[in-house]
Amino acid sequence: MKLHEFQSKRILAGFGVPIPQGDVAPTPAEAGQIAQRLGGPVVVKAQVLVGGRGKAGGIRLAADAGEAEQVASQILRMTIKGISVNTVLIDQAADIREEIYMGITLDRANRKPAMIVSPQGGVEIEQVAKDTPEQIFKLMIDPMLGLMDYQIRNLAFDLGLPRVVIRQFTTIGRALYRVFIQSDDTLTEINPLVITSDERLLAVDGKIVLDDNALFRHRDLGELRDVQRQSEAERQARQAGISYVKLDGKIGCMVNGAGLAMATMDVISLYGGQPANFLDIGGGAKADRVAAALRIILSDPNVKSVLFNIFGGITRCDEVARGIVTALNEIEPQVPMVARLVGLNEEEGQQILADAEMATATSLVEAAQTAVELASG
Amino acid sequence: MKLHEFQSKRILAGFGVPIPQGDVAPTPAEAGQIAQRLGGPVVVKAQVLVGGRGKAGGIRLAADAGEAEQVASQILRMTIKGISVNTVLIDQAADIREEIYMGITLDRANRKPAMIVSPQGGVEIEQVAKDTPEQIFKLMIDPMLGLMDYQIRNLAFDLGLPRVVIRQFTTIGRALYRVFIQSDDTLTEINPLVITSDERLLAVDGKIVLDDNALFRHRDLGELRDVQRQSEAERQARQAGISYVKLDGKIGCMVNGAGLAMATMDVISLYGGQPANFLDIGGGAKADRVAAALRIILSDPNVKSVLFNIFGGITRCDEVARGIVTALNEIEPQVPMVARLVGLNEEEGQQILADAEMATATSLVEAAQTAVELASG
Amino acid sequence: MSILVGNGTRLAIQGITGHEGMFHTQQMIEYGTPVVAGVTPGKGGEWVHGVPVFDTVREAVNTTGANTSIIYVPAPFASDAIMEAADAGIQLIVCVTEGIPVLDMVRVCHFLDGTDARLIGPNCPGIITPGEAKVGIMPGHIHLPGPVGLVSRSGTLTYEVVQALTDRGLGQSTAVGIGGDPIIGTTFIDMLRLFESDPMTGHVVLIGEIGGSDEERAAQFIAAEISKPVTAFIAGRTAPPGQRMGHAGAIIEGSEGTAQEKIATLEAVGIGVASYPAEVADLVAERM
Amino acid sequence: MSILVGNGTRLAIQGITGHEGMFHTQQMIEYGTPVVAGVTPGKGGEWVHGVPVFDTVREAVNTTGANTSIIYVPAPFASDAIMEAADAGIQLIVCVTEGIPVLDMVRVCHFLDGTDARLIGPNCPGIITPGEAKVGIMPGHIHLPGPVGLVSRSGTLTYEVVQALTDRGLGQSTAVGIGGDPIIGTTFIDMLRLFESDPMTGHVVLIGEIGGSDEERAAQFIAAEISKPVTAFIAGRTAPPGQRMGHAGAIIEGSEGTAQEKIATLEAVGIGVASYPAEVADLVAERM
Repeated sequence: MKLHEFQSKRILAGFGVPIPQGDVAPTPAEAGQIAQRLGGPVVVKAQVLVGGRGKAGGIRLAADAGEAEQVASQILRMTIKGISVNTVLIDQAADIREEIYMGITLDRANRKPAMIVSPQGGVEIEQVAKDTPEQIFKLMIDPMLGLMDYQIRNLAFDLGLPRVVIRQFTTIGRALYRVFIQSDDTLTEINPLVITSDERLLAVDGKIVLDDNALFRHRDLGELRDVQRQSEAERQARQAGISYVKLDGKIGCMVNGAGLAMATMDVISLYGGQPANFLDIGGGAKADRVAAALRIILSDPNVKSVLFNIFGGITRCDEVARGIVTALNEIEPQVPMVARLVGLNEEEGQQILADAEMATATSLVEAAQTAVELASG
Repeated sequence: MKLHEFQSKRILAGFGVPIPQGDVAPTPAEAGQIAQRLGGPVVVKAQVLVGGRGKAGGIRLAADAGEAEQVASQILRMTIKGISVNTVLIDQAADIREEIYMGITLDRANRKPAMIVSPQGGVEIEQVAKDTPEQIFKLMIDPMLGLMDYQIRNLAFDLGLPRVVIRQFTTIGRALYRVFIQSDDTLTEINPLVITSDERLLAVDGKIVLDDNALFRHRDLGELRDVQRQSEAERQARQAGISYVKLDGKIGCMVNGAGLAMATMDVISLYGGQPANFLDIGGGAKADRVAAALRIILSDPNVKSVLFNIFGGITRCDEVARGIVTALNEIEPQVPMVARLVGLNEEEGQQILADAEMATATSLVEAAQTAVELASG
Repeated sequence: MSILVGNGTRLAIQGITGHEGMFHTQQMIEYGTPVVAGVTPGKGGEWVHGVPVFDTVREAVNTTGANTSIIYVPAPFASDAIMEAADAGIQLIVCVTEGIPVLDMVRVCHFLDGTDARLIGPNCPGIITPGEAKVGIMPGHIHLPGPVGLVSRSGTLTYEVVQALTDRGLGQSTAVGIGGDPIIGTTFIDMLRLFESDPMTGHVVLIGEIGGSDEERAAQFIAAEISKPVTAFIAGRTAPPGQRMGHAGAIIEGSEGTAQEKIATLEAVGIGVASYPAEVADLVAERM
Repeated sequence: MSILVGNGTRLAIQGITGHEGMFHTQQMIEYGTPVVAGVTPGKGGEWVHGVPVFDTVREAVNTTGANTSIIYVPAPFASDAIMEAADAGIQLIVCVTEGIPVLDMVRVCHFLDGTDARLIGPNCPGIITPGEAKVGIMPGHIHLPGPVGLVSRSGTLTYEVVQALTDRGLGQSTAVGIGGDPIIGTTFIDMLRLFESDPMTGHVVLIGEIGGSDEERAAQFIAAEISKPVTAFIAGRTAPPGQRMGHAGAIIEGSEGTAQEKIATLEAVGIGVASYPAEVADLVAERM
């Protein structure tokens, strides 16, 4: 779960990381009032959970409160990568001398958190890693011992930081790790961490990605979820415990199991179609979940056909089929569908679906081919 | 640094350990008011930092507020092991079915914290360990991984606890470890942890000993020090950075180095004397520290002679001697003294002391013998 | 004997009194797995499907000689259950539980490094040696004893491949789901090493998916150390970057963890990569 | 060569720019110790008594080949300094600092278990090989080269015994103060093992004090493994229970850690225990 910049920075500040003075506003007028209160030039920043805000014009400088209000009114009308901007952050503008990068993430291969720093701040770190890997300094953290001050100091000297900021850098590094651990993050990032012309460090932008699996022990953080900005489909999926990712194709799919769901998408693509979504309905396939999943899939107007791929395993296929039929009766979908059921009693299950006038298939390839045909028909 | 029972229990409660309702009072009247507020029978407990309060009559039951006030007035007049009782804790009386012990301490040999539990609560755990070692269950805690729930559960089943309290026991064990780590304790103890007749666990008595070396990161805990109950000598020693422990003998001693100070006490004893104190003045031996140490030693009216044993090492003995003379001139002590100085320029140093009419010795044995003679003379 | 589970398995079921634990206990017993104990703290003394329940794994091990455990414990308590099993001397721990916080798994893996225990999972279907023992939640009936060793990050996708193999008469020596989380106990490389030294395994099937770089490391390991033929399938060619595809570990981060990269790396060392699940069986058959 | 420090020592001084660090740097250089580097974060590029100062131990090691370090860093930062030294490849770390929180030392010891580094201290006077090198704060001039290996939990008490030995013409191979804290890096047993295998050491002197049970364990170890004669002194026969006697580790807890118990255990395995410090020299002389 990604947090907004202003949420991330507030958390960082709570652990002692210096951030610019600022506040969020949902309207241009409030943005202007905040700028007035802050005094001097400010930065107006769109709060949207997608990358590339800057390039899209979602981050702009304003010399005074009047200009801040004007700029905010423009940004609040923007849509960035399909997401409409509902809130702006007004931050006191920093007098920037240098921009560095500091982040902590999980290194899967080493099964440890890793701290990454770079003198190339303010740009995407993946790009720096690709273009100038020698500008990336990476430190494995022993998860049991934690991050040691000397390790952060070593990174500071790797970066060739001015002496006067090294103590601040160590304090910030320590705080970043505490945030990472205490809020169960998968990414905790300050980018850029700037050195101001009066030699202070300041976290001008921050990003926190929480581990969804750990939200049960962070009710407060879970509540930061940006419900407003979620699509209705995402909201419903989360509520029903269904994994759903919207894509751009025409073929909706409902699968049990994440790996099989991806493979189903791949096979659709292999046979010339394009999946409209990833959807894993999880174990079993009760009628109510099938119905919820179907509603979510069909809420996408691009969907022209739907493929059910259920590997029953231990579940009996006739039960699954009855669940599907119940859901179909409830929803009465207008798009054609094809189902492939495998598992105990699969013939019986397919018969039930055929009786409900649904196309059936015995193999995934056959089902995918049918779905592609149905979508283009 | 030992904390009082009420301080320890408040800290434990802050981490979620259930404690009886109660409050502290410096006067019988206030004790009565607390008992009134609590309702029902209460326990009135002397708050002194010595063991054996119970045997000394410092813990008594009172049926109601009137009796509480009366009992408090008796306890507040008591002196337990030389410490006068200034405060009582009034706790709601618990309906006790069983008393168990739970404590965490540092296992020096294994360099790890260890959790110790026993079904024999309410008595000194050292006594239980001596008399019925099979009633002691000890668990080493990996300091990097921390205490795991299953380990606490295993202890619960070792103790044969009733099932209904096992979850509470686990929660309390987890809290106890958090207190131990987060307040840098050398001992965190609940004794007894009682099972009430309605099957709740309750920490009826608690004890926390803080690591003095870690107080720099726990200003709040350092402030819990019971300044009132400290002797003036202890207070001065702490302020001057001098290690001082009052003993019962007649020969005061001032030594540089803890090991040498203990050895000096031992040699005094070997030659028939009894040390009046342990005192380590630390490195160097500047006049002001010598003066402070001398004042502390002489504040004990039992002191009949004083032995200086300074191994100069790198420090020059003439400097040390001049420091001692300056201190003597300032204080003008009325008891006889003997000094033994070793190190660079030791003859010169001894001459300076001899000129100040102080007895000198070249060996520790000689100095001790002289001090013993002086004290009995 | 086949690897990891078989006739020598003595299985303890952690979380046996829960809904899922009870159901799969019955399934595993029906398959013939030697289930010797269940564990649920506070329910010691009860019985589930004829299996005695203990309060602690320690007690289950001491009483029944259990050497393997499977965990059906809710995510907040699962990491503790894993460590409890390892501490009690369990040699093979299968954790089915999905949704364990990743930092909990970091801690668990560090803990396990200091023990002899092997963890499979979490968030995995478990392990089966067809005809001998099933320690997991996979449908037993689709399996057939035979020479193909199978290792996978998925659940139903594995069943799909197993079904295709069985349909062609290609039986399995052992099939293992190692789990869909970013941090797991047993990796592809660990399993490849075991299959390499297992005389019952003649061919290895590796089923990967987007996220991380385990498949890439496996490819290098296969090139260097594995003499047996390997066939692979990688799910997620059409997955978009930055989105979690169901499994916590199935996410393309930046340009890392794409199916394309994994497939290219596997093919570069000569491993056949199927374009759809059932094709795995064709590729295996070609090389048998 | 003698043990731990000698002509092969290349010493880095952590905290060289502090008052104590500066003073002892000069003392150690005067004694002939090869001091090659100082470390104070933020002061790299400065010089102290002709010794170059670096910002990090890593840089000091890379530039000067330092293999030993001594730490004069305030207690809140000392544990970090120890780990920094070990991480940078320093083989022998002497920590003089007093007052390090005991839980910090628990962490440090765990960290060091995973490295090749040896820690002496903290809260110790350091180590000297008379005539060769001094890595510590002890007065060099009282020492004399010779056959007696000395290990002690104290500072000035050690000097007292060294002085008595030297006065009798009994020189020292190496004298080590292992520190007065409850948790220390190198223990009596570690030092006994080194003295046993050191051809320059003919007799071992062990100076203990109240608190803990290191002396008792050392006694058992001596009985089992040490062929050289050992003489001991234990301070604190008159110390009361439950009171910390200066050193954080010098405390009798319950009935554990008394001098009487330690003396009895040592004598039980045939070790001569002196009744006052200078008597150590008499006992050693008797057995030479």
